[in-house]
Amino acid sequence: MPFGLLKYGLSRTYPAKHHFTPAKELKKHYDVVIIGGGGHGAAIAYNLAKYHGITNVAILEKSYLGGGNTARNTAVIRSNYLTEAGVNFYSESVKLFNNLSNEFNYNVMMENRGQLTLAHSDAAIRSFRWRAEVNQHLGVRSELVDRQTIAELVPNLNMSEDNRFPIMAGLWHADGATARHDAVAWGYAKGACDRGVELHQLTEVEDIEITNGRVTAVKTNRGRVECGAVVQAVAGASSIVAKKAGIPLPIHCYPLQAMVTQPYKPILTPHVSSPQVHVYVHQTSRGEFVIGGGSDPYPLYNTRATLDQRESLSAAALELFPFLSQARLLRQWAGTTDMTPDYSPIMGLSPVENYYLDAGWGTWGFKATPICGVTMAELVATKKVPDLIKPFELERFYRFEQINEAGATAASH
Amino acid sequence: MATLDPTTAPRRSQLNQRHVSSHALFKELGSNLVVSHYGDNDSIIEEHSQAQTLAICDLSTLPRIGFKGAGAPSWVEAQQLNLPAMANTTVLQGSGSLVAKLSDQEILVLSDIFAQSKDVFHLSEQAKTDHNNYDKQVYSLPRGDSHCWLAVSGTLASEMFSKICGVDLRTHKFSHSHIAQTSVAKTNAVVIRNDLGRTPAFYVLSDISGVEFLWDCLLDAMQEYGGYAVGVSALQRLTKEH
Amino acid sequence: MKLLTCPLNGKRNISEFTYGGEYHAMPDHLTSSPRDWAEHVFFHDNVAGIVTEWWCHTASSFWFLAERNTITDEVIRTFKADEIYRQRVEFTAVASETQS
Amino acid sequence: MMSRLPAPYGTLIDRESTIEFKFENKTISGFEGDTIASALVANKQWLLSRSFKYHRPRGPLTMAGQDANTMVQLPSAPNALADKEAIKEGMLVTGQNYTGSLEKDSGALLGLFSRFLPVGFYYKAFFKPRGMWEKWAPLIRKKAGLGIIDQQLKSPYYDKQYKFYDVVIVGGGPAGMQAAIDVAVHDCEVLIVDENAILGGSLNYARLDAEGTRAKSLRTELVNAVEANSNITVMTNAVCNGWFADNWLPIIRGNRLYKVRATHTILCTGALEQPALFHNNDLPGVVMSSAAQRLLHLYGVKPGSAAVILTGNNDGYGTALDLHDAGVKIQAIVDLREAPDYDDIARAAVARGITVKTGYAVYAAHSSKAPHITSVDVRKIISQGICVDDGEIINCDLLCMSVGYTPAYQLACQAGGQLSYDDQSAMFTLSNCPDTLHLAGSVNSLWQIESVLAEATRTAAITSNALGFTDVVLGEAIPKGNISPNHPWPIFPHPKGKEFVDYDEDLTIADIVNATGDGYEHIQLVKRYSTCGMGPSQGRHSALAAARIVAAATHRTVAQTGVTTARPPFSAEQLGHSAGRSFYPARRSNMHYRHIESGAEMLQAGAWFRPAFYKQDNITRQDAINAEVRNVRNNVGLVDVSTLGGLEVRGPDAGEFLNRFYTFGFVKQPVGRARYALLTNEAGVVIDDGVACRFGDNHYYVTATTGGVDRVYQNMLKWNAQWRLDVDVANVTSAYCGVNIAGPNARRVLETVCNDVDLSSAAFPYMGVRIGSVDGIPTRLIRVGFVGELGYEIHVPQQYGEALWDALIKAGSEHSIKPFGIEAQRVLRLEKGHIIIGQDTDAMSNPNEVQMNWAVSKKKPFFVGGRTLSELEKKPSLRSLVGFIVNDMDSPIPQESHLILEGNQMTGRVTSCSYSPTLEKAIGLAYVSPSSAANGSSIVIKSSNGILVCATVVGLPFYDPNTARQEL
Repeated sequence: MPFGLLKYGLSRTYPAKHHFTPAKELKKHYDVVIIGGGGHGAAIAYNLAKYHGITNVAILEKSYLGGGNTARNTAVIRSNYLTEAGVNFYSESVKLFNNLSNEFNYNVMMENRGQLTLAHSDAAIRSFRWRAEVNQHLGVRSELVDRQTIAELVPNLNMSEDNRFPIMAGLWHADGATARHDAVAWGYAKGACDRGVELHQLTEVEDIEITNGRVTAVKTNRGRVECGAVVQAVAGASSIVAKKAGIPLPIHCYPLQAMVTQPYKPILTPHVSSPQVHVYVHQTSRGEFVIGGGSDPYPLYNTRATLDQRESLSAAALELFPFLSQARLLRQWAGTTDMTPDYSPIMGLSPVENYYLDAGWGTWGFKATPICGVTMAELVATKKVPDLIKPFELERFYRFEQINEAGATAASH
Repeated sequence: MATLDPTTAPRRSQLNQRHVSSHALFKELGSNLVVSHYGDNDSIIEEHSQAQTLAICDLSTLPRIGFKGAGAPSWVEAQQLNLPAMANTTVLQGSGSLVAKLSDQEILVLSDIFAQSKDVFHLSEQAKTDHNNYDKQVYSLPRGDSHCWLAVSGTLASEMFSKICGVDLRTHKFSHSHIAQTSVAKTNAVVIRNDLGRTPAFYVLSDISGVEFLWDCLLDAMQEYGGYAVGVSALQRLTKEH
Repeated sequence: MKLLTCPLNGKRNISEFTYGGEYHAMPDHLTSSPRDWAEHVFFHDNVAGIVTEWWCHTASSFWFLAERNTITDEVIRTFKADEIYRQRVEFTAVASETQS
Repeated sequence: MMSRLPAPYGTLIDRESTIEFKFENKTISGFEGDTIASALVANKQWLLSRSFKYHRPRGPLTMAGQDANTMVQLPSAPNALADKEAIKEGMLVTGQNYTGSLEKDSGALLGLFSRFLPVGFYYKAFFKPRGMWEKWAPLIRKKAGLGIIDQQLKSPYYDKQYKFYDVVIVGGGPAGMQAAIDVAVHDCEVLIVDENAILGGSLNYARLDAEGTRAKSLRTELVNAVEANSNITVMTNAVCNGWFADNWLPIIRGNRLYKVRATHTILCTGALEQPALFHNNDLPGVVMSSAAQRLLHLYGVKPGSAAVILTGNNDGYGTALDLHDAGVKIQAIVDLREAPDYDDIARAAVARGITVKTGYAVYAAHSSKAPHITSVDVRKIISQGICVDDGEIINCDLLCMSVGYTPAYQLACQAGGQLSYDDQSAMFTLSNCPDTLHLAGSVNSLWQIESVLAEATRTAAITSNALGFTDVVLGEAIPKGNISPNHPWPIFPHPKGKEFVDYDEDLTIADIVNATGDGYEHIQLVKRYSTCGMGPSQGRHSALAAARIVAAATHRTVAQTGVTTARPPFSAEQLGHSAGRSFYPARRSNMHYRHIESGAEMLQAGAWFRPAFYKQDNITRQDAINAEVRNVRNNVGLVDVSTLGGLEVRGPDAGEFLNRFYTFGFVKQPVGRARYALLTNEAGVVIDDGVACRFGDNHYYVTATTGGVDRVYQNMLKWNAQWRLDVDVANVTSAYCGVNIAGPNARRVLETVCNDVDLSSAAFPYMGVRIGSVDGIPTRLIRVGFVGELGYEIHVPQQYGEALWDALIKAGSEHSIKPFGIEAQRVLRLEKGHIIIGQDTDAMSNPNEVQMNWAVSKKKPFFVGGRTLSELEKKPSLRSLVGFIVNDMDSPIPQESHLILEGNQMTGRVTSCSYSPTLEKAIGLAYVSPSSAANGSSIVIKSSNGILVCATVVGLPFYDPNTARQEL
């Protein structure tokens, strides 16, 4: 039995230590204020404290730690993107993920189960080959596989030629993985708090003060706080917060729904997705099947679930795995995604001095958490934009340049 | 009745393959071949009574035409046709043809199911001469080819529709001569309540290229009520009942 | 599922409609600054609250506008486009600098 | 043998018809109307399954299908609820989640280590040293999950149906029936939905009076009134599984999902009885009071011979009376209340001389011969949750818990209702429901039958007013009784733990406390960290206790602590229900079956089916395609282009409209001519193309890509809703079937069937368009075609398609006409250097990059995308689409999407590539860096397996550069 169990099981005085900042008053001044206590915010704080010695940092979270999209995403980790910028960025993230548990001394339950994306048309095969070629060239394990290989990877997948959309090929991404999403946020927050960062939950930023183009303070429901720099990491509310700083964003917020079945004995190892029928399916380590797909058809700041989405996700899932028809749906939920015109994030400098953006996370935010922490912290600490995130700057849209990521994201979170 | 071969006719319903394989016998209405009934001649009686409870019939080869544009309503009226007052309603013409108003600027004209009315023919001829120049804001629409024309008849028709259409088509909520432009089995469709004699009936006009899919969906939906495909002869009999 | 009232076809399930994006007036395509034009092309107000937006009733291809609350998803009203677009839009001749 | 009580016990069972089934290979016999659980309990088989984490033995808890303890395995339906699933003859049932046998589960050893498995232990263990987790994860996974999915299952037939009602009432208990009766006096359609087999709700098993007669008589009265009213429809065995916007209600019955639209919804969903927390509160034989009453009254099952009642209210006394009446010995009523405020029922129980111990708690339950309760340890309560050190052991084989309720809040919360804790009544209450959603009965915290009925009547009046039937002036809301059935603290920690807060997840009091101790204080964090409430019963029986414990542990009131969100569905539903029939429309050309007859292999383009190529005996796919290509080049070929989009653009402003919409100029386009039309979006990205055929001054017929036309059409309408031009746009894609007849013999073939159009090159030149007829069929003739030969596109009304095909094949027979498919067309197009939108362009391509500036007019006042393009022109272009020829014929032919490399830098990719049977070379299109875009530049392609292939950039087209052949 692992040491950890003995230690905690036998410990008389439980718990060993509080993981996070206990409730306390806000200070008058912080060197860095991070708006948003999700995975990204916590990761940025962690990196500031651990690698840049910046510990006078406050994470301001309007609700509870990791309660936004960190809690709602379906925990898919992958780097099989389409552009050089995207692939380099996400593959760094995957590398960091692999060492996260030991970095934290906290198990985030990373599992490398691989990801299979299905092609049902020539067009899909072409775009998958494109991704595979780019990925391989950049050292990411990703390949176009034929029906036979698919049948070996997922023996219970419905490969019938009579399907309305027969499976023609697939994109196999061996680096594809999953982790306990909450644990990632908790691990970063715990590590940050251990190093003096303050996590303030139920603390909402109501206004942002700018003097001569430079951010100087934030007003919260718990009082005013002066700050040297601000990072906003509030996927799902990016436009709302940025607006307080007078910054317009090329973002539209759409709900993204997902659902989960009751737990069953494990029968599916990799993550399987089909952009054609708009669904992805994987089985968690608890045995539940997580089913997700495309975003809602219209923008909304609301995490209600719809029957429509439940119906189409179920129908699509059964196209791939007909035998799941008697599996029981347990829970359906939604998150709010920042959709950008080029399916890529918006990171780095903003028109306001010392105000940094970590936004536009669409459906690809969780998998970027570790690398966001590293790069955004470096930016805040050095005021130099790391090469890895240079392509994602807001300014690209003013140059009428986009990142060619469309197609690498649809229904394959 | 002489057996007519649909595979040599100039205009062919996309469903002919299915009709032929279910032993359809065709008859000529105007210049068009339509399924008279399936199997042997006795089946007409059986199909007639089936049509009173629940049946589907392919009328796609029968004449129909549409007109669009600000000038369309007045022009159609100028052709001696009565227009419905409200959008999404129909008016039955003396000739037997049916005039449907899909919007303030869009008209659809369906032949009667005996193809006796010549309205559609006259309208299309007149349209050719009147506005080949399109300066009177009347634009003809080739509804005879863009849309299939299916009839679903019988007392159980609306119950069947409630399995594949989200609009409340129950007879006491969706009365005779009303139109719903909506979605049937995830396919865009114009659904027209047009009773045949005493029997409640609906016309479904939908993208003609998807008619095989829609046909199969309707048959699947009517299975539990014992509904099936009948020929036009059965429907023609319905119109004689008052 | 939500109901949406189409000015032509009446109350229908929202799945019968296609969302057509935020309504906002196009800046002058000749005189507006590149930054303003970029914001017109790529940016969104993305308001949390009441927005005016385009919707199309798919089956009848009828475009109209709706005022909707993006927090509660409540539709305040729907109306025909000619309430805003009253007459024919003209575009002035090309100014010399964009001729190239 | 069966322990059944005589009628009137057992309302649901038919003693005349016996049903036999197997549980764990033992033959069990029950009656028609029995659930698996009731039949098993009748046969003294309480143990049904093993728990999720510690494999604890578990039996029925609620008998209402609301808990996970009764989840059993059916051959093709795992996690079936034994207390909901009706028995069927020969049914095979087994327990779940055990290794070895259900009775002796070796997995249960985990329980012994439970003290070593504290809350959140996964986060604290298994990962050191680095790489350990990879070894642990699979082992842990093996233990995960409950039921076993039958991977061979052929999905049954599920379908859906829409329904419409003025009022839908969820729950057919006293409140539901009363509300229905009162609303239905008006002329409206009312639906009552109830998940049970019969109407009545609690009236079917609860005790309303000392005599035990009121419930039955009231039920009969209400049911008769409901059945007598033709405005009321009743659906039993039907569960309303969620609430969605605008009263959109999914109701499941059998294999059908009803999607019901209600104008108003009245929730009469009742309340869920809650467990007490003490050591071993999960032993089989420990049940909710209501479960014991259900067993008695619904199934005629005597749940035990000696019972102890643990109660915190008067309802427990009713249960005692019921059991006593049924001949069960009541060992004791253990009442948590120091000084209970008795009602008639309680007094009646006392009057019967039943031992009552007030101010006492059941501190622990024990089982000598596992796995069933054999005794309880009853102790005097000192203070909240604390008992004296030694207690009295009372033997029993049944323990009924009656310590409080939680409203069945799920639907109300999904509708936006607020669930908040009232510290005074120690109960969750609902508020802030939407205007069209109403509550009545115990879901609204009313407990006395009189007030329940009165409130139902009042709610009915509110609804009738809202529907415009009445204008009743409403009096005061019905006061909630001052006696709450909820005991504030039925929670008794034990040094040995095992006081289960969450049965599904095997979580004890310590787990919840420790979660807060770790710093996870927000109720949502407690849930996520401990997994409390995440199991199959979704917190139905844990939310209340968890909230109380977290509140105490974090020194907050329960009200401040709050609860977690209730998500749909209400009860776990089969995926088949929400999936239903699958509707994926398929589109076919009128010539479809001609292709099939000619051996076409079909491919899908969006919803369309198109011939990829025509199979030929004993030659390969590639050879067949090449043969099709050669036949077009040398003789004549025929391809079905019906899927091509077609748009009629008509009216005085037709030309102006196209000028604004497409990049090219169309106003001056001569009548009788076609012109290429390129479409960009506002970002300047190429999104579609086609040809605009001008048939009259005010009439253009514009083609669009198969996949793009619907979007193009919608965009056209949207733009003109703003421009208000005098033009009409109609999508006639399906109205026309089309073929392209191409090849040196094309004219000869056409001449034989078309005699009303002068086909001579002079009279009908390349890019000309004509109206005419082919074999008597009215046609639109367009002299285009992207294959680079003399060719005509022939568009005819859809239903003439097959006839046209037949006529041309016949006419072409002596000119060696052969059909060709998409694959050959792609090669032919490529040889001619024509790009395919979507294949040679991507989400970023602008006209300049794809060398299409010639199709962009600079002289127009405005066109969509124009301003952005002029901005892009100010910047250096980043890439160019060029044609290339592979240098060495022996090197592998690159595939589409293979990369272009400069050194190790990716500078582009191949978008189209193929062997050209005509040029006998491998040719293609590729994006390359502007620096290597010039003709003659050499490029390097990283082809399959990393083999580098050298190619040379050449001008387009590859074939017939001066287009002599197509202008023949």
